[in-house]
Amino acid sequence: MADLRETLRDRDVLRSIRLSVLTSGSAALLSFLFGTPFAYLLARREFRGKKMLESVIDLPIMIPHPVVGIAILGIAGRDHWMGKIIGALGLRIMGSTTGIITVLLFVGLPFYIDTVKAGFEAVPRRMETVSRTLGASTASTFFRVTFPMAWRSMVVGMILCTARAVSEFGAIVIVAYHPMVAPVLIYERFTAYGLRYSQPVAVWLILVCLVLFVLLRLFSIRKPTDRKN
Amino acid sequence: MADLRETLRDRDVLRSIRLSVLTSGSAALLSFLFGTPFAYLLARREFRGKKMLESVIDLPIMIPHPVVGIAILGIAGRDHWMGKIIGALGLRIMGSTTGIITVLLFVGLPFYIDTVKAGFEAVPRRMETVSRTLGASTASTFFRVTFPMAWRSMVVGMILCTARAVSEFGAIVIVAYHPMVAPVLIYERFTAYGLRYSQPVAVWLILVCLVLFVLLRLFSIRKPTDRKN
Amino acid sequence: MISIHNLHVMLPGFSLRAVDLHVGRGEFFVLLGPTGAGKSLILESVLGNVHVAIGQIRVNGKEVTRMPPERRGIGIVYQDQALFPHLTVARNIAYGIRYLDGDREDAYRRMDALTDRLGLEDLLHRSVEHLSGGEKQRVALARALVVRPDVLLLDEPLTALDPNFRDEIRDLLKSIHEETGITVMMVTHDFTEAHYLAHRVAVIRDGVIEQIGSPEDVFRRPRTAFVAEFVGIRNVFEARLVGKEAVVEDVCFLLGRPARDGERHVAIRSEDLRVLGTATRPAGDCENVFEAVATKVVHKGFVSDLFLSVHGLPMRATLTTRECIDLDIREDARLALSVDPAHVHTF
Amino acid sequence: MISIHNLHVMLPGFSLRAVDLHVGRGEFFVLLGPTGAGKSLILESVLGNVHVAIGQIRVNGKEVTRMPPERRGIGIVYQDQALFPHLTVARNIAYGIRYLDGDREDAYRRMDALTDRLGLEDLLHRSVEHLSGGEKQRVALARALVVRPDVLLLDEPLTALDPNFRDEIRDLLKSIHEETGITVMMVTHDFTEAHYLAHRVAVIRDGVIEQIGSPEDVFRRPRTAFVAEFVGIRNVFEARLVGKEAVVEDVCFLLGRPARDGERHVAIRSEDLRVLGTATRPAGDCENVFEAVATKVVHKGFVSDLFLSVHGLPMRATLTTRECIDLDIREDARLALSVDPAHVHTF
Repeated sequence: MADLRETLRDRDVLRSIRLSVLTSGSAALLSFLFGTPFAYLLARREFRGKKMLESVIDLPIMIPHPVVGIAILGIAGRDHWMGKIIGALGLRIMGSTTGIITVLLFVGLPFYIDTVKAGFEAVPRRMETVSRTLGASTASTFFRVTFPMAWRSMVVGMILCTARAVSEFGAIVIVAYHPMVAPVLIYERFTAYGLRYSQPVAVWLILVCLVLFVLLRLFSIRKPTDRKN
Repeated sequence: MADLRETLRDRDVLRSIRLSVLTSGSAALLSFLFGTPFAYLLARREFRGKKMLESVIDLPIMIPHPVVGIAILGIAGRDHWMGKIIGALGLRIMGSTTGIITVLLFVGLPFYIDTVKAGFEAVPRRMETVSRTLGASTASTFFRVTFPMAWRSMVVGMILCTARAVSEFGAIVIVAYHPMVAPVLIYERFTAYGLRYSQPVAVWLILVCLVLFVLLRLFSIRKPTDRKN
Repeated sequence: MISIHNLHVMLPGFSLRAVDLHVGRGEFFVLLGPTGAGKSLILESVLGNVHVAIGQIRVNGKEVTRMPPERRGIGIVYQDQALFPHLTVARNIAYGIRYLDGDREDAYRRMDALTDRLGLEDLLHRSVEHLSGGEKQRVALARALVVRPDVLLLDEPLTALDPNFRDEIRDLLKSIHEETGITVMMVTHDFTEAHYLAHRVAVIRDGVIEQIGSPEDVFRRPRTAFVAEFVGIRNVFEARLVGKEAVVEDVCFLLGRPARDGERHVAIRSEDLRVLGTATRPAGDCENVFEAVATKVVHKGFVSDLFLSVHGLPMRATLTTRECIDLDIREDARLALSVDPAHVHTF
Repeated sequence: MISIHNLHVMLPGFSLRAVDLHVGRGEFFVLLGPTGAGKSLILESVLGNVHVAIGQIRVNGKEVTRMPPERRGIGIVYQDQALFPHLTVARNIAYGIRYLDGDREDAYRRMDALTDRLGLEDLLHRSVEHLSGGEKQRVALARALVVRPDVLLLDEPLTALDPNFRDEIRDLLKSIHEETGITVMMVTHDFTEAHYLAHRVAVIRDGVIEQIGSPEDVFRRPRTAFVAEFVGIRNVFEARLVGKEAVVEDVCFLLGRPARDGERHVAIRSEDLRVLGTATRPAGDCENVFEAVATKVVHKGFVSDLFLSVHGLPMRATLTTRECIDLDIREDARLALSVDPAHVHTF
């Protein structure tokens, strides 16, 4: 316990946890912005190559994290056309907060899209049809029917995305050892000073995860299904 | 391409990929053995603290991987009663294959249990009731009705578990830097020699993941739902 | 034979309270009630799928309340058939044979006879997935019967079927019951099915049995307003009952027998109202001939509904459309109406 | 007014082929057919939810084939109501008002009138979740009508309701249609509903329209064996037709008019068979009086089914139970049977 309190006075620990939370939150926000229309498209439209696209989205869940980091560095490198665009925009991936957020978006977005897609699919199409026949355009229908019925899944998706991002280590350690997010700090403490010194930081990070976890449970509680007779 | 072929002649690479596949496969097998009855229990029985238990199972998905590694080392340490048991059994966690499998089981089991639980839940209880009324015991019913209808989800669960395990890095790097699994090797090559030297290994590991991914898609294809009129 | 004694089942938000039922050997018994009344819950209790808080259940004299389903000697056919999708029709039907004591040969002979009887010979090697609803229901029936259960439970076996299969399966249930003499307990929300099939019915509402009796009894002599309306009696009124008279607003009905103490309702089936003709007859105070005005006439194929106002009291009569046309009954027509005092039911 | 011209819709495993339909202004039109026949697909085409491969759809003269649903002037009520669960009853009903051109005040007055008419005043501030099926259906109806669509589509609006609500909503649909004079196109698989509600019906099978006509017409004069059986004609036979005679096995039916070329079936409704009594009358060769043996008598409440053998030909008659008892018809009784030549339908 004394260890825990002392750790809180450690500036590096506080800074790394803050950075973890901020970058993860940013990734969740970006997921919301880019992922929502995409999830809607996947839930409502049929098109050629849809199965393929869904597979590609799920891919980051299965790729080893250091490989993810290496892939991102490869793409953002000077030899790659995307790297050139990124460079021209004045952005730096390697060893920067931008880089961390990019990594976290990459690993977190699939969780967001899968969750929100399921949320949209749970809104019966008939509701949207009814709304359309009553005069609402596609956009009005989205905001007056689909969104109010699916927003919960967006919150859940953002929490999942944040949680996944907070716990990311393998990809970040490749792309940006510094600035140091909490998992990297824990790793450094472990390798430099051993198990004992890494544990207090680990406990604090777990507490952050637990808060997210409780939020998740609160929002994803299903209504008790009606008794079937 | 030349890089890729050359990498294949590298004994360390081959050994690390083989170790990755073997340890991940073992974790999947152990998940099948321990996870299946557990998933059945969660799908079919109501009991006090079930919600709590489900939360605990999902927890490893959200905890940062280095923290997972630190937790496992903490528990397996000589100060902890579980560590004493493990020691008395002659098992070593730190820096051993046993340690790697333990870590992979820890991170992979939740995926297996979640998938198989959903698989069991998709078998209508009425089928089991009918089987019972026809004279079959609980065990016969499981093997003649529930298993044939749910085995697909077990295959999917094992593939998911393997895929998750193959891609694990953050927890393994804490518990067992040696013997070296593929993601750790990639990380080492990256830190020691830079991006170029880590990429060929990364590509080989991705190929392993892709095979798993294709298997997953093959087994989790849903039957086309009947047209609703 | 099924005996249910003082059965209590508690679920979150719903409970069965003090259910007492006795189904005799070879009887076709129907549990009747609206959706959510708890009839399926009684079935599940007999099956052994729910925790029985208080009470006993006996099947053929054997107490089964705490027994696992496989030892109760019960067969079940569900609304959705619950056929095993990974087995062929033949393997579905033969599923229970291996658990039988005694001669297997015999069981397989019985299976052959059953598949013949149910017209399933040509389907035996088919997958169950692409069968029609009626075929599925026959397979489910064969599967349940081949192990010769003491008791057969049917959970809304006709509800999910297309109307043309419904009649076929209903007739089949009746004849199979007659041929095998098996004890049957069926759940349905459709009174016509019950009327056609049952020896006795129990009407259930909110977990409590409101009335048990022969279909004719429940149909003719409901004991509560709920039962009366449930069995399709359109004319149910609160009344003042004195001696052999029942007074509803300005109308006085003559009864077949003196009213009993505590009775406060009259119920008259719409088909028991006879239209004597369009000529008006002066209605004496209490001779069960009434002057009525037709407010609406609805032809529904073979039968027609006639909405009437009898001295301001809204009533409804059912006639054949033929009668309706022969008597030239139209809206606003003045009619003479009569009802046999024996058909004025009080409760 | 809805015109559908040469409509083709292709889905994987199913297609609508060359559907032509015209629903007149103010007409109540019913699409009738078994599950999977494609009737709902026609509805979805009118709504604009499926890709129309070939063909045109017009609503009130306006070509809408490629228009988005919100510009078609169509209202829809679904079987499952599809009420917006996050809105109160009032907000559900008022949902479409903001998209109306013209006077909003007027729309809100109309909404008040509608909620009064449909008995929803007391529910306005309730959540839609705990309403009964009948209440939900009335809310869905109000929601669709408040924006005054040119055309109202009803997708099996009675199917999911409990039987007691079913009659209520059916009557309501009829009277609302009469009061508003709106054009209605309804989908159902229940012929009785169609018979009660429709001006005209179209019978659909496997994506193709088999017959269009008044319910009476389809009921009395089906044009195919499928339609005949679908509308509940129990006696449908292949026959040799010569002049005013139809010969089925050993039985010869006299027709009301000479048979037309190409006709090969006779159909007789079971309720058109009249039982003259249990005394046997010698049956002349072709005078439509037959000698019959009752093989089974089934009482079903108000009506009874009589299974007959007419010189070996299995037939079925429907009588009122009263008649059945008055004539003392039992199994194996010998009967004299007649049928009006005008009721012997050929096709």
